[in-house]
Amino acid sequence: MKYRDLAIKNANDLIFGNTPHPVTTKRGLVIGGGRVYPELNFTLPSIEVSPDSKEQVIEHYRQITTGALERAKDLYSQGVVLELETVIEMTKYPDIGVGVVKTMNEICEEYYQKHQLPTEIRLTPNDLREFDRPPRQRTGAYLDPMMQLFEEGAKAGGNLLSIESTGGKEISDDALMMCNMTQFIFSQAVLGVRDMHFLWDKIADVAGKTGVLMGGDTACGFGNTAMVLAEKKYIPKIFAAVARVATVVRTLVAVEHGATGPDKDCGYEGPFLKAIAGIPISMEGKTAACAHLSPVGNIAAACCDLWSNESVQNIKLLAGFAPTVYLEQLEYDCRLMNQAVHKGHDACTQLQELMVNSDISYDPQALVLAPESVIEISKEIVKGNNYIEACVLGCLKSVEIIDKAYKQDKLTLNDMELTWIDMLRSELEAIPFNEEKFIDLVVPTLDQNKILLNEYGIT
Amino acid sequence: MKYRDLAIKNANDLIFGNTPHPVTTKRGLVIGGGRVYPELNFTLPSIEVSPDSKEQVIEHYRQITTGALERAKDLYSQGVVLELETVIEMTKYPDIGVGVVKTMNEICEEYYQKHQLPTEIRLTPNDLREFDRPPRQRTGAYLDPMMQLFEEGAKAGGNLLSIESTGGKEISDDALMMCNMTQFIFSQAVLGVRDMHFLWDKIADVAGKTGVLMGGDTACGFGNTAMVLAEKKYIPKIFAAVARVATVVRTLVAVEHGATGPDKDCGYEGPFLKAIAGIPISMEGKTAACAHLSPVGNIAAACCDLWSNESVQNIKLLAGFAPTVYLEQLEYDCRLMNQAVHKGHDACTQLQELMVNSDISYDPQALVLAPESVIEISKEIVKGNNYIEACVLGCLKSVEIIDKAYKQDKLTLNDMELTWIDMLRSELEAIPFNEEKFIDLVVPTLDQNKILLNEYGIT
Amino acid sequence: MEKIIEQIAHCIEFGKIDKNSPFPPDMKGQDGADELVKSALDSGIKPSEILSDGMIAAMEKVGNKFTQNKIFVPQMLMSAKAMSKAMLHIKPYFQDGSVQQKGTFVIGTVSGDLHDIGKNLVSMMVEGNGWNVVDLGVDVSAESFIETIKQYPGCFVGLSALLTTTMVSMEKIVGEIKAASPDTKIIIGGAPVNQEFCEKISADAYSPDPQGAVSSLNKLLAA
Amino acid sequence: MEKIIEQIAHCIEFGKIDKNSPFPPDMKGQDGADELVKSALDSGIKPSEILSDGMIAAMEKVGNKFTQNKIFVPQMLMSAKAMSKAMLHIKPYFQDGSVQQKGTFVIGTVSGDLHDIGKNLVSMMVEGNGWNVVDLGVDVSAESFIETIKQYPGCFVGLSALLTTTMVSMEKIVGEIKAASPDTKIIIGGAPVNQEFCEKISADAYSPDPQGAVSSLNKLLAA
Ligand code: B12
Ligand code: B12
Repeated sequence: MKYRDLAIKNANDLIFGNTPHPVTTKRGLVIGGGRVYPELNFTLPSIEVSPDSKEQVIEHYRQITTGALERAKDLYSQGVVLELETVIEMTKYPDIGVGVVKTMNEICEEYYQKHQLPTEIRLTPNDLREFDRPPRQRTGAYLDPMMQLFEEGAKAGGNLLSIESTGGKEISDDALMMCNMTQFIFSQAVLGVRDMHFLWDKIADVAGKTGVLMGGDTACGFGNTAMVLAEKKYIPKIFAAVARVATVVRTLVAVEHGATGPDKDCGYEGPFLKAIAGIPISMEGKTAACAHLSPVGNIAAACCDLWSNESVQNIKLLAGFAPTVYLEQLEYDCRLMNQAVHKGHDACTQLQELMVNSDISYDPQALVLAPESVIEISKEIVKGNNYIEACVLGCLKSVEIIDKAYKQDKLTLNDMELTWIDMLRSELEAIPFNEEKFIDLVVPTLDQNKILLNEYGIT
Repeated sequence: MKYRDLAIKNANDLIFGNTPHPVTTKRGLVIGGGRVYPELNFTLPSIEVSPDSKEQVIEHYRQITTGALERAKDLYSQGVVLELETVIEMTKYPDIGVGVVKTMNEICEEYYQKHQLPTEIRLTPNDLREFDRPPRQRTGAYLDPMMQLFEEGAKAGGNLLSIESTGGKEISDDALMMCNMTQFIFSQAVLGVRDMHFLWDKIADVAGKTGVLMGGDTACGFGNTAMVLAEKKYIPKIFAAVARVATVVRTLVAVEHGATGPDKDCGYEGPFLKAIAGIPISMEGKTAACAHLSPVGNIAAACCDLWSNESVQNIKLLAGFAPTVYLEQLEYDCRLMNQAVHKGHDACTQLQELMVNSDISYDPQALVLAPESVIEISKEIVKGNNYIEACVLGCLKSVEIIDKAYKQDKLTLNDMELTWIDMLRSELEAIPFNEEKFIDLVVPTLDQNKILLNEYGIT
Repeated sequence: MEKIIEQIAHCIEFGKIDKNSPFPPDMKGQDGADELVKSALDSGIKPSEILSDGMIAAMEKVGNKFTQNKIFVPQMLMSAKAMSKAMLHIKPYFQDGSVQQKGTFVIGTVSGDLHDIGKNLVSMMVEGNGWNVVDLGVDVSAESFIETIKQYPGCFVGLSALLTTTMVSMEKIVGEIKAASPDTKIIIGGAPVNQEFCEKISADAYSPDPQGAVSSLNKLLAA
Repeated sequence: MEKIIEQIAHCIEFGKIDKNSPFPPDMKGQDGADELVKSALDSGIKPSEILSDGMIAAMEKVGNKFTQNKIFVPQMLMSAKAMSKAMLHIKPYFQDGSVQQKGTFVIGTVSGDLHDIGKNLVSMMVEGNGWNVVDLGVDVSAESFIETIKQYPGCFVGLSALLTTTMVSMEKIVGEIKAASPDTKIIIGGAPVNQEFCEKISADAYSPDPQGAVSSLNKLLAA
């Protein structure tokens, strides 16, 4: 644990559009430096991706990029981040992924030259390693093409490197379904953290070699999986809220390895990272409804520096292609926030208050994202002497916040949810902070066919 | 011209969520009485609509309604308006349209009984009469099924009657393309007004008989056509802005015939109607990007009472069906506004200021929708001794507002746009207020094959 | 190139229809496309040369300016009107074969659909590019298309649809036209339509805009 | 109904696996599904009766509660575990024919797709409803499905896909299975899939959730 103090100590300073350590990109976006930009995400419609269909794939991304940037220009946008999150085959055959980056980058450059529209590409290779079952995080054959895409893609114009890495997922999936918090924390603070160290070391190498920025990681496969399951009423919202907090430490490891942000959108560790490390972050909420329904639609924007739609297929809506439509929606959301930034800190605080109050009383997942909660929880996290302690302390604080809000009648919870407050608290309190002890406690409870511990350096 | 004074005289009082004459619906929504509700709009994906496919059509609407209301319930929504805007065959064979209303109403009732979620159906038969070319507004065969759908649909649960009526369209289309403001005003203040009197007399009969509310009309086929054309850069934005204002008087006629609101979303006469008559209004902006791109994404919300997405097909996005996705987006937009309403007038004004400033400097179409512009223009409108004078005075004022803002460097306009300020002013100044004279002036310039003047009572 | 041809081109490009037309203001009182074409013909210049080097070349410029958003529709329409007026003088030479039209383009909005603004733009641009255009209007049935195709052997067909529901009509009409006249090339357009849909319903080309319609037609013609 | 069968149903419904299992807290130390099924069999109650009236009936209740959002997944999983444990005692009677399983359900996530949370839920619910379930895991190829179908003649197949890109694999796999074994009934699911797509790729049924999968299977079985 490198961070032992907060970069932002006061909830009032945890606000959209500004952060202590803004990031300036090649084409001049200043992220976190006084303006919120849209981050557009998109994916292919239902088509086959293979080396044979490379041209067709590239054509889709060409059309997406042109449509979005043309609209951004017409809306007088001050800048846009485009995230290229690859699908499997684009990583497996890095040549496809690189081809897409290249094409997108040409279009970005054209709009920059011709219309002074500054844009940047976030390159997010999907974490292929999970394709082996059990996953082989370090020794599997999938690591190579993935790292190749990072490197070649960075050279081709992918100026912000990110990933949703999956270390620990082979344990977390079942842990979520069984609502087993002990195992979930093991997947994050032990497996996740170890894998993050391994992986971000490599990504830092690539970034150093190619001179691009490291955006960051996100626990999408963990925190957002929990949220989606809770949204389907499969698991308690309280469990999902605490699980969300449990993901922070593993994502923080990327920052320890030099990631400067903007952190990625699709987990919500961002606000905690911003509080702890002062880096700019990307967030997604109501305008990502295209990708998943959400209980944190407005509050998610409370301290964002980029505002994203998470993902939308390239299909036609009445107005035009869906990515263009979502670019417009994001742009207007950003305009509103930027008007407040322009007016000054008070205006920002007032708008933020509306965003926060909009959601916090309905769902504990929203509550833990309120700037005050984020600061309180982050303070606990940096107290931890190791990742496990940091993780558990953060989780315990979030249980406390939820409990208190419920008792003060500030949070709606039904009876099915309620019983989980005490259950979670006692489960968390039983977790040993010593890593070896924790391993000894949890490993015997795991299905040994599902995990290769030596892939995490555990012997 | 019934209205000779404004219901809201002060721009500061023209605000979202509240209006002098709120409307209470059967299931207890109080529209314009201290809360903004979402108004969800939707349409069929690409399927054939005919008496044979009635069941399939109804099934789509069943799924749309259930998906949206289930989500509304989960988001703790305080109420939703669902607009059923029929497509041609559903009006031509009113039986289909009525079947859909009935099914939707059953689901609404179920959610009301089981979950206390109050919802209301706005029934908007499409104006079939334009199917005759030239249209036969009064004597055509299409009038009957359309009025039948109004009546049977009202009985089946369509509690808010609305229409986007098309009187004058046979003239306005070409007038827009040729940027002929004289003809466009003729299409609105003469043909439109006359047709509105004819049609809303009939709708008022139906509403009286069936005991439902009259929402209102909208000049979608005029104002929004102009906007879409301007957005495509086919006609000047200035022309579209002034054309937008020119539509107000014809839509006001519905109110004169007893429409209480909420006025319909897809033209932007709403703010003017709210200022003049104090009725609640529905508006659409950024979250209607699914239906059309827009230069008024945020400002459109400045004084809305319902907030709509205009239209989205029932197709699948990653999160689920598009209408459910848009319900969520609207709901969060409304939550934000309602937080401000809850906090008080100042909070509303502050949020409104952000919405307004977000858009007004980029586009004259946004500028004319700013509350201050709306009040100024409305004041001119109610000065008119007849509809033509009212219309022209309103348009002249909007030209003046645009001119002034440009000269004060508050509005961006390129050279291609600029020349239109003077051209429009002199064209407007040449229009005679006397209806007979105006008819004599314009009729000879019209293509006589396109219009039957006696269908408007002009002999 | 003859001076007068350049002048004709200028009139078409800027929408100077005839001596009396008020646009563009800076040419007030001067001869327009109407007068200039007439005197060019009188002075013995080949009608085909006037048409291609003067008129069509100018319309192509107009089309490009429009595509690049350098002019608005009314300006384009003015050019189209100048073109039509001038064309009246050229028409007689079609009969005697000294001027060739590219072909006939039959266009209409499909049954159930009344949107015609987009279709009108397309038909004007195509006409301006030297095609004979037969506009069947809106809400046009398959039979009506098939009838018209019989009257203009070798013609090309354009279908427009703006409603997702009438995309179904479009599919049907393409099917029926192809059944009745397999060699007829069909080009489709309208906001909800796209390349994929074009392939799905086996139409021959799709274009998102009028300028694209012109190039597609030229391509199909060459093929 | 025998008292003990009611008790078995209770244990399954509330996830009481065996005497040692800590859930539900209020049954601590009491016999669970494991012990009770054993003693029921010992006392001569017909295994088919235990299975259908006790165990499957309880699982149906669980399924309904889950569908109505009255319990969370972990509770359902506890019930599924109690069911599995109890099933061990019933299994021997399958061989001798005194108890019949509904059939075999082969399920997997299609090639290229690693999402398995949804598929796992489906397989557990189907198993709990008296089916023999063969779970092939994720990233499963057509060959692997076809191989397995050969091993379980008359089996039903379930395909899951969560990515729009792997919907293409799903279509292919359905095609190949149908080519190799035309009578095999295929049921599909996963977030991006819907009824329309099901019809398009000629699968036999689609369901949006596990409970629906069970009813679809029962319907296909009856057909
Ligand atoms: C104007 C308009 C109308 C006017 C039509 C006026 C007219 N004479 O055309 C009126 C008011 C009458 C109208 C009516 C209706 N409309 Co309308 N309308 C529009 C609007 C606002 C603009 C369309 C337009 O003119 N665009 C400008 C032109 C220039 O663009 P374009 O048509 O796309 O054409 C361009 C290209 O597509 C291409 N192109 C077009 N045709 C062709 C053909 C070929 C061969 C080629 C190559 C290219 C090509 O080139 C053109 C130039 O670039 C759109 C909104 C929108 N976002 O588009 C809705 C819209 C199309 N309408 C819609 C609807 C629902 C209707 C109604 C059913 C409403 C109702 N309930 O009454 C009725 C249906 C009437 C009918 N039967 O057709 C929906 C369609 C939704 C759906 N389910 O499909 C839309 C998208 C609005 C919305 N967001 O809900 N409408
Ligand atoms: C969890 C998750 C993951 C986890 C998967 C963990 C696991 N072991 O399954 C991880 C992180 C690994 C992951 C990876 C990826 N994911 Co993912 N993931 C999700 C997420 C958040 C939740 C999915 C889930 O489990 N839902 C809960 C379950 C219970 O629901 P369900 O799967 O729909 O199943 C239900 C029904 O569909 C049905 N059902 C399911 N199967 C079947 C089968 C039958 C026969 C029947 C009858 C019914 C049925 O019953 C189930 C219970 O009700 C979704 C987001 C979302 N909105 O769904 C994205 C999502 C599916 N993933 C997505 C993407 C893009 C990916 C990646 C490509 C990301 C990347 N770039 O790396 C990779 C791909 C990996 C791969 N090759 O498959 C996208 C898909 C977009 C697209 N283009 O299609 C989504 C939609 C996220 C998004 N909004 O962008 N993902």
